[in-house]
Amino acid sequence: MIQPLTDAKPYTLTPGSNGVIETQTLEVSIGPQHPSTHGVFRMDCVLDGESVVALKPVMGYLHRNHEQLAERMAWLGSMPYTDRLDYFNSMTNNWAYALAVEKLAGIKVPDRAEYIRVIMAELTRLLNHSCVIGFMLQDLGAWGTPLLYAFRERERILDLYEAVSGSRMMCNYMRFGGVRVNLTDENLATAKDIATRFPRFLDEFEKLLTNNEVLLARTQRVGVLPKELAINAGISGPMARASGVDYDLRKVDKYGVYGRLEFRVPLGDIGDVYDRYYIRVLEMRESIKILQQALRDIPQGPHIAPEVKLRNFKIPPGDGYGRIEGPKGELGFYLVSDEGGKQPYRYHVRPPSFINLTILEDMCVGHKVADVVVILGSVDIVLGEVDR
Amino acid sequence: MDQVYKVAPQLLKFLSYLLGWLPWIGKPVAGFLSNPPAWFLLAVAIAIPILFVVSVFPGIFAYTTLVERKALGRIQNRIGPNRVGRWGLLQPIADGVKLLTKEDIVPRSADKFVHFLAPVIAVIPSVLLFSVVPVGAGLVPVDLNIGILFAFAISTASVLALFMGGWASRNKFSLLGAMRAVAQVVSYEVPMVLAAVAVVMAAGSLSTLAIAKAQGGGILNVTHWFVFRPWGFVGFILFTIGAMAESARTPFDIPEAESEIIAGYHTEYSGFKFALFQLGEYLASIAMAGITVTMFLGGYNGPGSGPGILGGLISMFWFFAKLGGMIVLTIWIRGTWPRVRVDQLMSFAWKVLLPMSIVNIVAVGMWHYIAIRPIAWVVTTLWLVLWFITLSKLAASENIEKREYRYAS
Amino acid sequence: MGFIGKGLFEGMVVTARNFVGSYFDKERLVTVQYPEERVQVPENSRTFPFLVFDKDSDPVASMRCVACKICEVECPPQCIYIVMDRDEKGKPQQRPKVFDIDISVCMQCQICVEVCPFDAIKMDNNYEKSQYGRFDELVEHLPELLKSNEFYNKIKPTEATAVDAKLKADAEKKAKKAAPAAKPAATAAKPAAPAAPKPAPVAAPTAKIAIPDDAPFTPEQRQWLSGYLSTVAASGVAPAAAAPVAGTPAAPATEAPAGNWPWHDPGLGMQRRLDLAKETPIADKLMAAMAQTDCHACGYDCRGYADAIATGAETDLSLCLPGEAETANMLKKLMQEAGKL
Amino acid sequence: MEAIEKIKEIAAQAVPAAKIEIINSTPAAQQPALLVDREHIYAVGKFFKEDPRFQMDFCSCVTAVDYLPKADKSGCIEVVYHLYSVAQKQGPIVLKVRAPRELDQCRVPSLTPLWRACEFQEREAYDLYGVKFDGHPDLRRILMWDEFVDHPMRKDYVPPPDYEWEPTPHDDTLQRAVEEGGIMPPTAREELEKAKKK
Repeated sequence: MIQPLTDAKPYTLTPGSNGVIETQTLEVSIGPQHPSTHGVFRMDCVLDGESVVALKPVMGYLHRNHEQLAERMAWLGSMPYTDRLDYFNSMTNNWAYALAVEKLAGIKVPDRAEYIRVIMAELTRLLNHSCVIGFMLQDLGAWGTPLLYAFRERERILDLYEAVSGSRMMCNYMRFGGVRVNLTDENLATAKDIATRFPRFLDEFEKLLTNNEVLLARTQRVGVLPKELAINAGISGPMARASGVDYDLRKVDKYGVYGRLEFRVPLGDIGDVYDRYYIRVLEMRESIKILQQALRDIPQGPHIAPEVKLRNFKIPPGDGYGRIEGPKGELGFYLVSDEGGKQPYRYHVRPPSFINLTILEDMCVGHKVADVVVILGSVDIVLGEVDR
Repeated sequence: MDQVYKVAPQLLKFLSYLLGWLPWIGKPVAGFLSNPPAWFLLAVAIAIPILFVVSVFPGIFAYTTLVERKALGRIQNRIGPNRVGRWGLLQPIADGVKLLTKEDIVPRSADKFVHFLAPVIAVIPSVLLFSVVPVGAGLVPVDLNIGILFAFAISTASVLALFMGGWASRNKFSLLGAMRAVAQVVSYEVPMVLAAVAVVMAAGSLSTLAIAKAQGGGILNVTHWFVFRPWGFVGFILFTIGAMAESARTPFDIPEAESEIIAGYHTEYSGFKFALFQLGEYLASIAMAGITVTMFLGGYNGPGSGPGILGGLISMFWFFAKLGGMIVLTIWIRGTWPRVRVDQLMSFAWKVLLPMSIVNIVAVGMWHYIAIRPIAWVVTTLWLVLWFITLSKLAASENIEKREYRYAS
Repeated sequence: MGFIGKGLFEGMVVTARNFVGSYFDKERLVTVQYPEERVQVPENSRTFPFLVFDKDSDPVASMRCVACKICEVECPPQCIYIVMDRDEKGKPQQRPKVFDIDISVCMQCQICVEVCPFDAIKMDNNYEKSQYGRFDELVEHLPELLKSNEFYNKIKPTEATAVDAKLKADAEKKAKKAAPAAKPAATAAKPAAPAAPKPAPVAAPTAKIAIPDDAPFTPEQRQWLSGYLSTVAASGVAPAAAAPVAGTPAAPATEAPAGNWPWHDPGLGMQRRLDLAKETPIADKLMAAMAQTDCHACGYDCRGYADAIATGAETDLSLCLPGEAETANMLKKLMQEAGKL
Repeated sequence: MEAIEKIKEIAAQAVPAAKIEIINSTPAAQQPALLVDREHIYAVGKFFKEDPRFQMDFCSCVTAVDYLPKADKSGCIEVVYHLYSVAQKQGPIVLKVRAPRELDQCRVPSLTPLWRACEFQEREAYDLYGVKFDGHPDLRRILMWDEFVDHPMRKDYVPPPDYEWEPTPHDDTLQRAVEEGGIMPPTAREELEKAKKK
């Protein structure tokens, strides 16, 4: 029955326990089938209106027990599987695994191979960072334009990968003690061409993005990660450096020939999404410098240590941990060899994107649901690596 | 409609002349048409604009999607659709056939009736909007004397459909999208209407035809466009932003933000219902572009436009050219800018657009009362620029900071 | 920092430049219209493996694969399946009867190519392998896998030229090595001389046993005789008797100088080889138990593996892949007999 | 960084009750580890984190290794922590702690209160090895689904019957698919039946 207007009681809001209006929270499962979870990843979000109250990452949809697979085959057999960890950066994954095995077995890598590895790793960093920025902008709703520009440049790098290793993404290029195929002069010329061309692309990219007010408004002071938390939570890579953590394994461990190359490590101060974006741009500029030095200094010589056997490769019993600075962060392999030594007894990957997800909730709570996807995009995950 | 009413007998005569050649029924029909009764003439006069709106604008919609896909492709260094027909010209038809033949999925827990009704309702206000858009000199389906008011009233009604669709789907993402749509449309209505008030003040009428007429004359029928006035320029920008937000175009497409809430209110729609939503959305955005053209870009006015058949055709050309320009602008923006966040959208509407549109109304007042044009130019420009700087400083200080980066030693 | 919106307009300038550029600048429009246009794949490009054969006239007989199963073992996703060909008597034929590659499992890693000591398996660069079925259609069998050496030379000229040169050099080396061994064996050794480690056509190993070329036999008789001899040899029945029947110095083993291993012939049966190595030290006996393909599946050649076992450097007796369980069991037996196990 | 013996000494002084033992890595890797007993791993970890000489503020890698019992020694599950110092750019210090393999006794103290970095990695070790970390704030499965019962990375883990037929020609897979009633292609079924008849 409709009350006559004059008799209608004034509608009062019932205040909740803390004096504000009592509202219900909404539980939303973002993913595993969602356009911007970068694969099959799920976030169980509790929303108050549009604001995030709590968020739990749920993973494992792509879990294929990579580690156990590796424990069933010879040392070399895992090499092509590392390509599939982080399918964007197969070169650095290869390197991390090769480095760990070389560390355990005490293999000395020839100089030329080290330089080739540096070239490949820095190219990988270029393509990863540019594509990550593209993906992040995709999450921001830029309809793929920056992403496709990044893909356009990535094509050149992938073409080089194919010409060198035979495959565009699943390179399977590194071997224990070196690399599988030597670089020809033609390949080096292509790499040089990429190194000279890339800064131009970066300039255009930055013009499109860096000062864009919508991007600034969307990213600044969003998803702030304080420095102490970043260190404590084991965050590594560009994400940690955006928070001001001065920790770059290329400088700290000086693996490969990074000790001989000159480059700087850019650091952010606030640790928000914008810092993570811009640190990646700056890192790409440093990568180009490294690339140019490596291409200039690359010596002649063997591309693989001749004494390393391809088959029946054995490692004395024991364990060891080898790590490199992957584009996404510290990529490490913990390997245990037992008496036989023909295959890993234990093979563990320390995946940067998995551990970088630890503090996802801390970064997201209090922000809007639209920010969650951007923060996730700035973390830079690849589900092949998160789930293994 | 007056124009049509005048032309209709001639059209019918022409038709009867053609039909006269037919044997059997040709003669009596021709006789009827050449001397029609008043009711028939009225019916024809009503039917012609309806047919025009219903046939031309969906066609424009179909090819807008194609142009959008091609242009976005080129902006992104892709080719875009080019498989169906030469240059992909048959792509919209293929899309239509595809959407018609797709399975229509209704979620089990959805409110089926409302779920069905929502896409239908989404189209109606969008089509109604065209009734007050003058497409040529004197050519407007209905010359309402409150045309602008009618347009705002109708365009706001479209949000009802979005909310119905979002609510009836029983999907959390749909609901979020629907809530966003309501909030967005309601907030952007205010600065948009206020930006229109400036034009109404200058033109002295709420009729769209009168507003378009007021912008005629001058050199080549161009110089009197409102966009070439300080207040008109500001009003144009405000109104364009408002129109884009109202029709949920990037960067204000938050009700259907695909990276955040899947597809917003039409997450659970498929097949032809989905197509209807798209149709409604695009028609609304085209209609709002038409109203923008009418209010600020001189409407149908352009070199050579005027009364008469030829002038009318030229004026139609100008109108549709400007409409195309507005559509291309929205596509270009869509290809470039990221999406804003929902709270930023709100604060932008209330903190920047609303004050600016009020300032703009004051500027029109100044323009009106300062009789000497050069002084009016200087004063209004200064007034608007000062306010713009102040407001943008205020807005920027909240969100945007300049950063310096250091390098580890 | 200019006015608000400056960055937005700069961005629009960039996209406009790309829009226009996509019509005029080839660098900006990188799309390749696939079915009509194709990218020239680089020479190194790899997709799925295929098997190389040398002679167009007889692909099966001239294939380089000896069914040593190294690739099957090393293949990380286990997509290769090999069954060694055997004749009616169960004698290994040094070539696969079944060679299946499951291309739905294959991950194109090229490890099979790297580990193959015979340059028998190589990577194709054909990427159009889609099939309508999900199951058997995606398994490639021997006939589809066999591709000629010319094909290999066509798709990968640099790599194939190097491989051909290497094979030729190996063959010459083998021929040189074989030459002194052949001399004491006089005429009999001639058929054994063919240099390549590849198996000759089916009849070859049997004919190789004893019948000299100049023996006065008609072809039919020769065929029957060689069949008989091989049966005798394979079954191990009265090998000593068989040799005199040939009427010629058929037992070069006893006369062979040290360092020449008469049993080092993959065409011989296990029993025959062991008999040839009867009076020799344990290392030679062990060697005779191997499959004699020098495939390096164990990480050594046959001689090296035998020596390694004999000296105790290698304790794993199951490394001889082509010899399958037969060899492993025999090695174990021999080691037990020698009291080393 | 000092030699491992020195580090052990310092740690033993700081946590006198702890039983610390040095475990060597492969000769080339030179990453000897400190094996600490379960009761004192937390105290030792806290010491390394807070001591100004070490400042191990960065816990890089946490994992578990399953050692099956052998003739001469009993099996155990070993949890390995790799600690680095961001502040002093040194490391690693490898801490190891052992727990019995039996599921009900397989417990070690969690180091998540010291390093957030352990949160997901300890969850992973729990999920795949069944190590229960006492004091972990949110010990749930992370990679396997919640209803999964076993711990698949254990060396004695037996995978459940495989009902999924892969188009591999490996006959034992096919045989098993037949026995378990899995999906298989018609041709393969026919062939198998033929083979059985023979």
